[in-house]
Amino acid sequence: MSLLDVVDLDAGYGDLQVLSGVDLHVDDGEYVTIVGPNGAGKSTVMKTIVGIATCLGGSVEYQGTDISGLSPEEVVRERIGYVPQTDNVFPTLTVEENLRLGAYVLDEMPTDRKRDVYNRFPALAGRTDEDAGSLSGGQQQMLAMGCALMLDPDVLLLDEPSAGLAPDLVDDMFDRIDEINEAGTTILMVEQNAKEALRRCDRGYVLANGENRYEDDGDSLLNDEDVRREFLGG
Amino acid sequence: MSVLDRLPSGRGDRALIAGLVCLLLGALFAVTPLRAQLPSALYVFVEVGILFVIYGILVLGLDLQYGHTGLVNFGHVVFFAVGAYATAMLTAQDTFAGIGLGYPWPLGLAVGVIAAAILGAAVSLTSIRLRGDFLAIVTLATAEIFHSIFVNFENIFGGNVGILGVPRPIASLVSDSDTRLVATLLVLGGVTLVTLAVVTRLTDAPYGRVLRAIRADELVTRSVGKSTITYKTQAFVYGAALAGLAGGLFALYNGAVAPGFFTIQVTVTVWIGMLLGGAANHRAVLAGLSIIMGLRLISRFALNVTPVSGDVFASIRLIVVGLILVTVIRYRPAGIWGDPQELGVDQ
Amino acid sequence: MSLLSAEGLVKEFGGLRAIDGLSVSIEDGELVGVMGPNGAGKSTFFNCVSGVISPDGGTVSLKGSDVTGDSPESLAHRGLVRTFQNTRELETMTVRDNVRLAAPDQPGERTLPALLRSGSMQEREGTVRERADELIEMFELDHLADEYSSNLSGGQRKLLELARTLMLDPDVLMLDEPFAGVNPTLTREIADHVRDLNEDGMTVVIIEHELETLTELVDRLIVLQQGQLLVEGDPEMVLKDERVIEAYLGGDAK
Amino acid sequence: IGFGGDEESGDGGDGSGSDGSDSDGGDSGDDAPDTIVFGQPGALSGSFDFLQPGVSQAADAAVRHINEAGGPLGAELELVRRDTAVDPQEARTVATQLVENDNAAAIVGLFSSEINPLWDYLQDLRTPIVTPWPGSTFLDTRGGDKGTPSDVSDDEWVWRTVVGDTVHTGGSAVYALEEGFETLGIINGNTEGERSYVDGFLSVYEQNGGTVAERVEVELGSSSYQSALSRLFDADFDAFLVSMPQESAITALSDWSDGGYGRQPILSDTLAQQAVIDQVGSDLHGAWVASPGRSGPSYDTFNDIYNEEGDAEINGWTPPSWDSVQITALAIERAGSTDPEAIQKNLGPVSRGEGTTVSTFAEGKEALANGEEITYRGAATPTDFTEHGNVFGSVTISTAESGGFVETTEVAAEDVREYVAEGKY
Amino acid sequence: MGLLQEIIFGLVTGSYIAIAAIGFTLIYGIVNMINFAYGEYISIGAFIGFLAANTLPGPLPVAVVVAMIGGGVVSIILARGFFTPINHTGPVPMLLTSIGLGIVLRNGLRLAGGRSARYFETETSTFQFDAIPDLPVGPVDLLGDFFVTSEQLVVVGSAVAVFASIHLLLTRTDVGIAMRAMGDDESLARVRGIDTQLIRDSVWVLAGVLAGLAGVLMAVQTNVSADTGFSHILQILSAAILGGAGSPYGAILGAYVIGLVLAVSTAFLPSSMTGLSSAVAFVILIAVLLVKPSGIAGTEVREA
Ligand SMILES: Nc1ncnc2c1ncn2[C@@H]1O[C@H](COP(=O)(O)OP(=O)(O)OP(=O)(O)O)[C@@H](O)[C@H]1O
Ligand SMILES: Nc1ncnc2c1ncn2[C@@H]1O[C@H](COP(=O)(O)OP(=O)(O)OP(=O)(O)O)[C@@H](O)[C@H]1O
Ligand SMILES: [Mg+2]
Ligand SMILES: [Mg+2]
Repeated sequence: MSLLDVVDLDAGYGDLQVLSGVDLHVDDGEYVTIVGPNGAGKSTVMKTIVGIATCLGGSVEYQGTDISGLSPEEVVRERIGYVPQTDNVFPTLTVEENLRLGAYVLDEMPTDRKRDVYNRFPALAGRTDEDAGSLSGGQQQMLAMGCALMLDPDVLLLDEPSAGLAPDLVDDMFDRIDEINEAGTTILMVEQNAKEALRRCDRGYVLANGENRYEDDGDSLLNDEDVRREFLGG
Repeated sequence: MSVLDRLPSGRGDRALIAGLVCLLLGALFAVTPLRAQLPSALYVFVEVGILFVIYGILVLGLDLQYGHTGLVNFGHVVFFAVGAYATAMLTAQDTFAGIGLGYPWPLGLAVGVIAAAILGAAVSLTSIRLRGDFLAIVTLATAEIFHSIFVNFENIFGGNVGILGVPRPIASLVSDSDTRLVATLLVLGGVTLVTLAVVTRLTDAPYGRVLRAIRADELVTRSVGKSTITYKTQAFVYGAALAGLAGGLFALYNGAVAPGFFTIQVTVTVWIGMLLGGAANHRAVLAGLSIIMGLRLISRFALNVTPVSGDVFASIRLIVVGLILVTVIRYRPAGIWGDPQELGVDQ
Repeated sequence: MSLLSAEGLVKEFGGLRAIDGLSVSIEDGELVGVMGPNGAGKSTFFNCVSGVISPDGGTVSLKGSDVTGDSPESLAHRGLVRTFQNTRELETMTVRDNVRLAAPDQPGERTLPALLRSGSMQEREGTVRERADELIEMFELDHLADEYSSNLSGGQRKLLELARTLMLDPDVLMLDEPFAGVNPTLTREIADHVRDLNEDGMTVVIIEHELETLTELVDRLIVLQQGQLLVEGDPEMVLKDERVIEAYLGGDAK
Repeated sequence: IGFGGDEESGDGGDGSGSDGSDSDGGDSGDDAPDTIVFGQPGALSGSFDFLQPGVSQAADAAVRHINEAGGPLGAELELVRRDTAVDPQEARTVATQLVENDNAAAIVGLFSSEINPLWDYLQDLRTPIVTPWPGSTFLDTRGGDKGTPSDVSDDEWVWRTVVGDTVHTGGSAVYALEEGFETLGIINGNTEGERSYVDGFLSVYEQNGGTVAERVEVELGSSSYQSALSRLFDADFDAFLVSMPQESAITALSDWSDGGYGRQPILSDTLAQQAVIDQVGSDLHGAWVASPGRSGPSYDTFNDIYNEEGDAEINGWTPPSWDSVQITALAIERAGSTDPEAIQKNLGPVSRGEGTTVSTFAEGKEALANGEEITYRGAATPTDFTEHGNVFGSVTISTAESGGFVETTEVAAEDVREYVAEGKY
Repeated sequence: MGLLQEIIFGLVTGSYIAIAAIGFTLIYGIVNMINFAYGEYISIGAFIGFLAANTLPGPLPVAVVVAMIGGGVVSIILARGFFTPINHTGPVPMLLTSIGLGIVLRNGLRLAGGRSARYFETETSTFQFDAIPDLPVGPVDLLGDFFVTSEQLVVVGSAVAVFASIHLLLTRTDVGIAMRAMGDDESLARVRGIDTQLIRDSVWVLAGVLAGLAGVLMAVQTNVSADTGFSHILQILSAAILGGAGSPYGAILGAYVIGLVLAVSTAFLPSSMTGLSSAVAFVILIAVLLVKPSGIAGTEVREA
C-alpha cells in the first residue's frame, strides 16, 4: 500500500467531468512528477486530492483511508501541503502574514522555519511588511512556496513551482525540492519544465485528455521516443 | 446574406413591431371616438400596469448600465426624478409652488430627457473612473443630494408639494376613464417596447460585446484598444436618458411631481426587478420587474381573505414579499432567467 | 529612428525604484527578448510602455511620436498590444467572444451603426468571425470555443490571451512570459508561430525565463537588473556575459 | 369638464361603469345596499405610522357606533383599511383599489403628501374624500363644494375634518404674542407637515409684530441635533418654536436639555404627547402646545365611545378621524343613496346651517327620520365645512407640567378666524 | 459657539456611525457582500438592549452586554438561515437576499414591537467648560466655550475601545488574519487549512456584536423602533465604502468625515439651507472620492 493512492478517479468541476479513470500512487518518501499538455487535467488531479475539485467516482486514499470526501481544511490537517498554480498568495496580507497563515494549522509558529524561508528567498526578507500583492510574479511564486514550507508537510503537492522563476531560481527551486524530499517529505509535482522535472524525480506520469498515458521512472520517460515527441517538444 | 442570418436579429425587431402597434392603437383610442370598456375591478391592475411600463424603461436603462457594463448605479431614481422635474417645470401651468413655465409638453419631454442625460454625463465625467463600489456610492449620494435640493428649494422645485398643474396630454384628449386608461397603457407600453427594441439592438451588436467585456475586465478591454471610458460614459448616459424619458412620461401621465414619487424605494424596486429576472437579459429584467410589482399588488388583495386586521396585514404582507424574494434567490441566484456563468454566479 | 524606444524611464512604488533610468530601443521588425531576475522590473517596464501605468520619469516613443503616459487603448490603436503575465481573461464571456472582441475597426461598436444594423457592420462582423475562428483553431482551442473562459486551464488561458492579442494584428507585440506554464510541445509551436509573425514584419518583445526557447527565438536580448539595463546584445554573447551569469543564471549556467 | 357618470350609465348598464361604487345600488334610494364600504388609506407602515393606531381606533369606534345605531340606510357599514406607507404612488394604487375593487362609497383618509401630488387623479376619481390628516395650506383654497352643494360641477372632492395649519398655528401665534414673546427662534423638520406648520404660524405671528431671530431646518431621524441647536441658540430670542414629529423632537429636546440652552419652548401640535414629557424631563416644564382637534362640542361623547374600543393614545388626528366617518355616514343617510355625487352633495348640508344639532350618527339618523334638517357638531371641531371643505376650531393651549400636558387656555375659534381672510380658507 | 464645540458634536456623530460601519465593512470585506439588512441588525440590537434594560436588574452596561451578545446570536442565526446557503453564489445574489431580509426583519419588528417608539431611561450629566478663550479667525471662532455630556463621552469611549480591539484582533491574532485572508481569496484560505465556515461565522458574530452595541448607543440617544437602524443605513454604507472597500480603518475615517461634515455644515450653511447638511456631507463624500479614487484608506492594488 502506498502513502497516497488515486484509484480510477473521475473528477471535475460541478457537472463537468475532466478526469476519467486516473490511477496514480505515491509511496512514502517518493518524488513523483506529472507532466502533460495544457488542459490535460494535471491541476485537476491535485485539486481533487486536496478537495477543491469534485470527486465523481473512484477514490483518493491517504495512508489507507479514503480522503476523497474531505474538505480542503481537513486535508491540510493531514499535513498535506499544496501550492496552487495561480492565485497562491493573499494579495492584501503582508508577506509575514502570508507565512504565518502557512502554518495556520500548527499549534505554534515555527519561527526557525520562517527564518529558513527568508534565507532561502532573500527577495522576501526585505519586504516582510509589504502586501504580497505588490510583489513581482516570481516573488509571489517564492512566497507561495515559502508558505507551504512553513507547514513542514508529510506530502507536498506542487503545481508548477518553477513557472515564472528566473533560471537561477529555477535551479534553486528544484534543488530545494530535492532537499525537502531528501529530508523525508513525499512530493507530488506538476511541471511544464518537464525535462528538468523528470530528470530529478523518482517516477513520472504523463497525463493527456484527463487520462493516464504513460507511467515510468523519470529517466525512462525522458528517453521514451513517443513521450519526447508528443509531450516534451522533441 | 450568410452573415446576416448569423446575426442575432429578430429579437429586437419583434419588440419594435409590437411597440409600434401599441403606439398606433393607443393613438387611435386617443384621437378617434373609439372607446374602450374596462371592468372597474381591473382599474387598479391597469394603473399598476402603467407604472410598470414606466419603470420598465427605468429597468432597461439600468440593465444597460449594470447588467451589461457592470456600472453599479445605486441612484437610478435621480435621473428619473430629474427627467420628471424638468418636464414638469417646463410645462406646468399655475403650479401651487415652484416654477412652472407652461411650454408645450413635447418640448418639456425633450428637455426632461436631455436634463437627465446631462446629469448622467456629469456623474460619469467625475466618477466613471472610480472602482465599482465607489460609483455605487457616488450615484447613491447624487440621488440623496438631489432629493434634498428638491425638498429644500421650495421656490424653485415646490418643496414637498412639488410641481402641480402639469399637462396630461392623453387625459386631455380622452374624457372617459376606461378609454383613457387603456390608451395610456398602450402608448406608454408602446414606448417601453420600442425602448426594448432599441437596447436589444445595441447589446446584440458588437457594441454590447464591448460593454460586457468592460464588465468582465476593464484593463483587458482597454488593452485590446477599446476606449472603455467612452463606452462606460455612453452606457451611463444612455441609461440616464432613458430614465429621464421615463420621468418625463411619468410627469405627463400623473399631472404632478413631488419628492414622494422619487424615493430610494424606486431604485430598490428596479434593482430587485433586474436581479430577480436576471441581469444582462433585457426581457428577463422586465419580467423580473413585473414579478416584484405584481407581487406587491396581488398581495394587497390577500387582505380580503386573511383573518387578520388591516394593521397586522400591512406588516405581514411585506414580510411575505420579502420572504418570496429571498426564496427565489436561494434557488435561482442569477435571477430567474439569468445566465449564471455570464453573470459569474456559482449555482 | 527606432520603432519603439524608452528614454530614462523611472517608476517608483513607495520607496522602491522598480525602473531606474532605463533606456531601451527596439527597431522595426526586430524580435527582442527581455530577461532578468524576478523583480528586475520587466513587467513594470511593459506596464509603463503599454500604458497600464504611467512612468514617474522618462519618455516612451512609438513610431516617432511621444506616447508617454498614453492610455492602453490609444497605444493599441497605434499598433502596440501586450499580454499579461498573470493571464487575464474576460471570464464571463465565451472563448470566441474573447477573441472577437479584440478585432479593431468594428463599425458595430459605435452606437448608430449598431442601432441601424448597418451593412458595414454586418460585413465587418463576418470577417471578424472568420478571423477569430482561424485563431482559435490555430491555438487548439476550437473545442472550447463556446465555453466561458473561466473554464480554461492555466495553459489554455495563455493561449487564449495570445489569440486575443493577435486578433488586433499589431505592429508591436509585447508578450509577458507567454511560455510559463505552457506545455513544451505547444511552446515550440507558439515559438514557431511568433517567428513567422516576426518574419511577416511584426515587431515582437518577449519577457521570458525559459532560456532555451528564448535564445533560439530572438535576435537580441536585453537583460534587466534592479530596474536598470544590465547588458544587451546578441543572445549568445549575452549569455556568456559574466554579469548575467552572476545575476541571473546562477553559477552553474550551461 | 363635465364628463363621466351620466354619459356612461347611459350606455353601460352592466356594472362596467368606471367611476364609482354604484354596482351595489346607488342612485336609487329605494333599493338600499346590504353593506356600505368606507375606504381608509392609512399609514400602517412608513413614517407617521405611530399616529395611525389612534386614528384607526377612532374610525373603528365610529363604525361600531354607527352600526349599533342601525347603519346608514339600514346597511352595515364596513371599513376597509389599506396601507399607503405615506407614499403617493402607493396611495394612488390604494385609492383605486378601495374605490374600484372594494367599492368604497367614500374615502376617509389620505395625507397631504399624498393628496397634493395626486390632485388631478383624485378629482378624476370622483369619490368624496373626507380625511382627518392634512394640515397643508395647499388645501386652504382647494376642496369642498364651493358653497353650492347641489352643483357638483364646481366641486373639488377633498374635505378635511382637521383644522388646517393656517388656522391653529394662528391660534398658537396669537397666544405667543399675548405671552410677550416678541422674538422667536425656530427649529423645524423639512417635511411638508412641519414646514407648513411653521409657515402658518409665521404668517400670523409676523403680521402682528413678532420677529424671527433664527430659523433652522433639520432632517428628521438624525441621531443628534446638537449642531442645529448650537446654531439656533447663538441667536437672541424669547422663546423657540419646535416643529418636528414626535421621535425626532424628543431627540432634539433631550439634546436641548443636555446642552443647558434654556429658554422657553413652544411645541407644534403633534408634540402634546405624554412620551415627550417623560423623555425630556423637567426642563420642559412651562413649554406649551397649541393643538386643534380636541375642542369640538361633542368631544366627550367621542371620548367615551373611543375608550370602549381600545387603549390607543389619542393624538391630534384621532378626533378628526371620528368626525370624518360620522359626517360621511350622515351624508349618506341624508342622501338616501351611496352614489358618490349624492354623498358629495350632502356633506355640506349635514355640517352647516341651522338644523338640529347632532353629535353622533345615532342622533342624526333619528332626526333625519323625523324629517328634520341636521347639523353635525363634531368631536375635533364644530365641523362646519367652509366652501373649501375646511373646518375651523378653537385652539387648546396645553402646558407641560411634571405629570403631563395640562390644558391651560383656549383660543376661541372666532379669535382665530379673525386672522384668516374670508374665502381664503 | 465655536468650531471646537462643533467638532465635538461631529466626533460623537462619527462615533455612532463608525461602530456600525466597522461591522458593516467586515461583512463587506470578508464575506464579500453588501448587507442592506445591517440597519435591521442594529434595530434588533436596540430592541434586545431595551428588553434587557427593562427586565434584568442591574445598570445599563449589563443591557449593553446583553444586546451585544444577543446581536451576535441573532446575526449568526440569520447568516446560517439566509446567507450561508448561498455563500458560493457571489455578491449580487447575497445583496438581493439582504434587501429581502431587511424588508422581512423591519416589518417583523414592527409587527412584534408595535409602531410607537420606546425610550431608554437614562440620566445624562453635562460638563460645561466655560471661559474658554475665543480664537476668532475671520467670522469663525476656533475655540470658545463648550460642553460634553456623559452620554457623548460613553459613545466616543466605546468607539475608541472598539477600534483598539478590532485592530488587535485583525493584526495580532490568527483568527483575525484568517478573516482578512478570506476576504482576499477564499479557496486559498481553505487550502491553508482555515476553516472558512468557522471564520465566516465569527465575522457574522462580530458584526452582530457591533450592531448590538451600535443599536443600544443609538437607541439611548434617540429611541427604539423598527426604524432605529434603518434610518442610518445610508450613512453607514457611505462611511464604509468611502473608507475603502472592506477596510475597517477606512470605515472609521469615513465615519468621522461624515460626522464632522454633518456638524460643521449645519453650523455654517446659510440659514435657509441648513436642511441640506446631509446633502453637503454627500457632496464632500464625492469630492473625497474624486481626489482619492481608491477611498480614504484604500491602497492601489497591483493591476498587471
Ligand atoms: N503595483 C506595485 N506596487 C508595489 N510594488 C510593485 C508594484 N508593481 C511592481 N512592484 C515591484 O517592482 C519590482 C519589479 O516588479 P516587476 O513585476 O516588474 O518584476 P519582473 O521583472 O516582472 O519580475 P518577474 O520575473 O518575477 O515577473 C518588484 O520588486 C515588485 O514588487
Ligand atoms: N474551475 C473550472 N471549471 C470548469 N472547468 C475547468 C476548471 N478548471 C479547469 N477546467 C477544465 O478542466 C480541464 C483540465 O484543467 P486543468 O487545470 O486540470 O489542466 P492542466 O493539466 O493543469 O493544464 P495546464 O498545464 O494548462 O495548467 C481543462 O480543459 C479546463 O477547461
Ligand atoms: Mg494546471
Ligand atoms: Mg513579471
